[in-house]
Amino acid sequence: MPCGEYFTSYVSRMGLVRWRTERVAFLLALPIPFALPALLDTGTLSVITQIYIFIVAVLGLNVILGYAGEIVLAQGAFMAIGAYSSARVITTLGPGLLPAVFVGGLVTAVAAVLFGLPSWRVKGFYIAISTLALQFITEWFINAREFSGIHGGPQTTLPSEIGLVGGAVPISSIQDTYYLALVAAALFALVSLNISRTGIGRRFRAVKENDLSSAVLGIDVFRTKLLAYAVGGFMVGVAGGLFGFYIGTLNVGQFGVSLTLEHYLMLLLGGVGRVWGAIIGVSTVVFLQDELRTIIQEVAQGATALEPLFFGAVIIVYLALEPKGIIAGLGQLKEYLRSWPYAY
Amino acid sequence: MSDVVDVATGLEFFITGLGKGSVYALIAVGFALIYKVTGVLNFAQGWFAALFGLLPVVLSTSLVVSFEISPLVAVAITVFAGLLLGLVLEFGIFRFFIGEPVLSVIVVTLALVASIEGIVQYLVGPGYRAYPEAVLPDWTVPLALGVELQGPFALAIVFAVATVAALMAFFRYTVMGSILRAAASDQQAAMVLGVSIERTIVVAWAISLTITSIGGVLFAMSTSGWSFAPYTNIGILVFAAVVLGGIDSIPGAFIGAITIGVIEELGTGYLDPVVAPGFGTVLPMLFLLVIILVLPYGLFGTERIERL
Amino acid sequence: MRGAEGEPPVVALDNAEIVYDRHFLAVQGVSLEAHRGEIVALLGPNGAGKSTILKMISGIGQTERGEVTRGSVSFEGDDVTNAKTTPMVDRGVTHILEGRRVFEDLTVEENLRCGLYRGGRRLRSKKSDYELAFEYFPQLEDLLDVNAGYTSGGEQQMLVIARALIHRPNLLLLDEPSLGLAPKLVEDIFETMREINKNEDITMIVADQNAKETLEIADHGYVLEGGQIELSGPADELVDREEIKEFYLGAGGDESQYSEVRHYKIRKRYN
Amino acid sequence: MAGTRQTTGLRAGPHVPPERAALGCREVTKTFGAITAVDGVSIGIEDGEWVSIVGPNGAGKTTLLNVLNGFYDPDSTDDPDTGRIFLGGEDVTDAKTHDRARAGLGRTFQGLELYEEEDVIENVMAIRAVREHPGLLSALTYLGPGRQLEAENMRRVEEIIDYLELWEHRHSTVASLPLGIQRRVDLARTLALEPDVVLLDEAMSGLTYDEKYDMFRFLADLNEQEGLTMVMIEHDLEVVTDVSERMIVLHQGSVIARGDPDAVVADPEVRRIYTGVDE
Repeated sequence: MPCGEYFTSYVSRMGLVRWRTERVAFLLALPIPFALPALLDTGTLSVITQIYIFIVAVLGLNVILGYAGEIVLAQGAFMAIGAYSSARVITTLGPGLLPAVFVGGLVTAVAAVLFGLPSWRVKGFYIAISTLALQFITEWFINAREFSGIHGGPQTTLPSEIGLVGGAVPISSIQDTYYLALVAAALFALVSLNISRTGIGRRFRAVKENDLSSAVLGIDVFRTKLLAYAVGGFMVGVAGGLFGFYIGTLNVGQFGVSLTLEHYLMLLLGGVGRVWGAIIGVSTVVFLQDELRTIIQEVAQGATALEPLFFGAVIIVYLALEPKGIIAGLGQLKEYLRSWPYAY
Repeated sequence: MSDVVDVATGLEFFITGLGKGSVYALIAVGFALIYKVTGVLNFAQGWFAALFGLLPVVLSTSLVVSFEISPLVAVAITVFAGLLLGLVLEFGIFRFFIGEPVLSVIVVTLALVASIEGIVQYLVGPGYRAYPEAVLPDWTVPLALGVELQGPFALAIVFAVATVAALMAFFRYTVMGSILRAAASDQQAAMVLGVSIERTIVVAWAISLTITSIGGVLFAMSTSGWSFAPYTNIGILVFAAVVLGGIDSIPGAFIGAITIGVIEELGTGYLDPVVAPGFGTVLPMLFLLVIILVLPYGLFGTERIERL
Repeated sequence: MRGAEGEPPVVALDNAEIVYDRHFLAVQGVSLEAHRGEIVALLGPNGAGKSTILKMISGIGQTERGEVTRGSVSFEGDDVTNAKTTPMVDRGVTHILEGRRVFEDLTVEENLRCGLYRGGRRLRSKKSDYELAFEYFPQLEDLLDVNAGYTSGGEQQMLVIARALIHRPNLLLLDEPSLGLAPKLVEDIFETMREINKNEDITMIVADQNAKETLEIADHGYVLEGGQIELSGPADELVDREEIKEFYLGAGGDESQYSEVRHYKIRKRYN
Repeated sequence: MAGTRQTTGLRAGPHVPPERAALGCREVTKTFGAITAVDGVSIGIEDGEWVSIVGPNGAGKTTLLNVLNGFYDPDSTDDPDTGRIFLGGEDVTDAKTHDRARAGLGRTFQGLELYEEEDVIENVMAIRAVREHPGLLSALTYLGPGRQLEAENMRRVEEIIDYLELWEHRHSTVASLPLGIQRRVDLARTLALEPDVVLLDEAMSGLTYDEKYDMFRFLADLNEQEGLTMVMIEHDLEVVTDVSERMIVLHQGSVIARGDPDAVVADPEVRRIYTGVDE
């Protein structure tokens, strides 16, 4: 830790950017994401946009799984609910993208709370499996044309140009979407950090670490869990709405269990419960998938179907080496360097 | 007259449900066994079943490489492959995750899901593959009102009942059974009694995947061929079955699976036309959610008294 | 009872240094010996390294990323530094872990049954399987069908000792057997341990907070502090040492000091 | 203590009527299947008192605490006057565990039950957040009153940490701390609730003399200066007789003796069951 700097108040000690070096690094790094559209081709830009959107989604998952410790296997369903409800708002009411995405987030938050009701009685794996059941039900519901009146049909195409609010500030190019996603990712990263350093996040973690003693010491466990579902669900729903606009045409297949798996991999690979873990995890996985696709295509044409196999293998090997995720690995490296050259 | 037909239809739905449920039971028992002994929630269970269901096709036809092994031998090899894969998984993967956080292990099984999907897509794609005639049973078991029980389902019922009975006896009466449960309850305390955790996990995976392979093959037989999508459904239905029975109970998994099978079949038969296609498969899930709220530990799970 | 002349000690640590997770130094330069038929007491405050030493002897410490980085551990004359648990168990080392680790979902009988395996083989003896256990802990016979998780703390402690007993060890490592037990029970259990030690010829190393009771049954004692041995000697001598009395009974010697607390008001630092 | 105590026999009823006690229960029973853990127990703890509960293992001491703080529901009875629990004069039998905690009932745990992966500050802050926490919006944005409140909570928590002499461990992960410190963190956590009554479930178990002495220093101070009511499960009879004002002996789920600690300890029945010293 740097010497010579002292905190003069609790507020400054609890700040996010506490040290001078951190402050300088932050200011220097700040312009980089904003400069990227000028430097990169649209393909790469599109990949990074997807990363931003998934960061929002995985941060939402992190609130439920990483903070509150609820193993919810309905990430795909949450994204779908967010995407379809904001699409429905856009196609029927046309209030602009932001209000629509906001409504999508709210609808998802409500759904997530409903999904979380079983946590009244059960926990752990029972929650995992009951939410998986709800994933299954959601997919079936959206796929059923009989309910098109509610969800607007299993395949919905969104207009390629939408105003941000009403007709104002039209969003159409990938650059526009990029900036929108960037702002969303930064905003929700900040919100996540705020949750984690305030009483809300502390109660989430308390419930995750020891729900029994938490209840005895005054934490309303059920309500705390539902709050996590609501906040996390909202974030995932917003990500769903943005993702819907990003891909243009909604298809239930994109919101299946495999999306849940993917987001779990991202979060676990990065480091559960850590905002930077989510960000690093999403970036690593998306780039890894992209790279794998390219490499496989170069090495063996037609073997692209094997991509998931290699993807799975890479993850297993990584977790075998560093089961707590990249962030923990970096932490250990830091610890090692700090005490180097002494072993302990 | 129409009454008799209706009763017959109902009975047929019920019997088919029973048969399907028994297939699910084999896969569900494999899942419950792994959970009971190693504490791993194997989310890849349904996908393993798919892999095993496909294996006889690969082995006995010239689908990928020209094996042209006699179909019956191919089925035997598949079951043996189940045992072998159990060993490989333990030695190759799960051994490295002993004592690691549960979530990491869950992700490993999720990664296995991805891997299996990759292999299957590479080998055959999502399409339907007919099973070799020679392994499909051409007999049925006649029941009342002209309803017949298909051969594969009859086999599934026999296998499932035998497996569950054998496993229950194993856990109840043998020292090895007690040791497996002890290792699940407290690894360190078991280790200082000389229990090799590695060995218990090998045993669990080998038994589990052997049972799963039988289930995977019988399911393909019951539809006279193999295709991927139904197995992913099974993968999820099996979770419902296990939770319904109480996640750590072997007989619970069995009865849960039978219940799920029957509900699914009756739902498909009677409610699909009324609500929307596919409602029958969703019905067991709705049933599961109700059960979880009413009976948090499933029908047979051990209720834990929380202690402080 | 005492090991014959020239016979190597059952367990000997020679200048051992134990490190957790490659960076946390738990025990430093500890040498101790336990001879055949002895009860050795390991005393000292929490975090002094008592459990760590037991865990490195039984090998279970490796599952917690512990490692003997310097010095050596020997068992019956052979070097077993950093040996794994299974071979140590095969050689007759049974470890009773801290915190009454019964298998909660199993019945008492099934718990005992788990003690019947050693070295991959079922143990056979002239007596019936659990007779040895009931000899010392007759209460357990009535509890055979009860789930171990539902038994009381005292019964659980008896169960883990009985389970270890039918495992037929040469060396029994006991970690905090008296933790959270009522005084009468502590007395009973320690007495039973002494009997077992005498009758069954089992060498024991007992790490316990309860210095008085432990030294009463022990032959030899070691006092650890901060990962190092501060004091050692025959148990009957240690009992009378001022340092021990002071450490466990407070500066005034025999009389307890807690009553002072009632009249002692600490200076408020804040508020 | 006020001199209102009635001198009664060791087998008499509660010292204070439960419904008027700081914490009390009337004829509470708790069974688990065939096992009766607590059998018709009535107690009444006076405000500011320090009471010890002793008894052999399996006597139902921890279960009694768990019933008192609502972790277990007592068995329901037909008689509306029995099976009731009172906190500060209110009937709280139907109140949830967390509501009783907020109403001023703190608790430490035999098995610690700390948030092991978090550091000491986080452990205490988590429970502090039960007492005072900003609204959702304020917390998400970390603006305005939310920020001030967090800083204020942090100040209070630092005070508790200072008070219990935990400075050097503030940023240590709880799992890595020795038992003596962990027990103190457990106490710190419950103090963050600002309770009126604290249930101490073997808060000294496994501690060395010095650690016990320290713990008592803190508890005695809290009891005398802050008027905190203490209900303590403890096996060490020296501790019990030295510090507590009254003692309750449980055996097989029932109260077999209660009253002045020295008198209770001298009771032959208690000696036979509990201490094992025959005279």
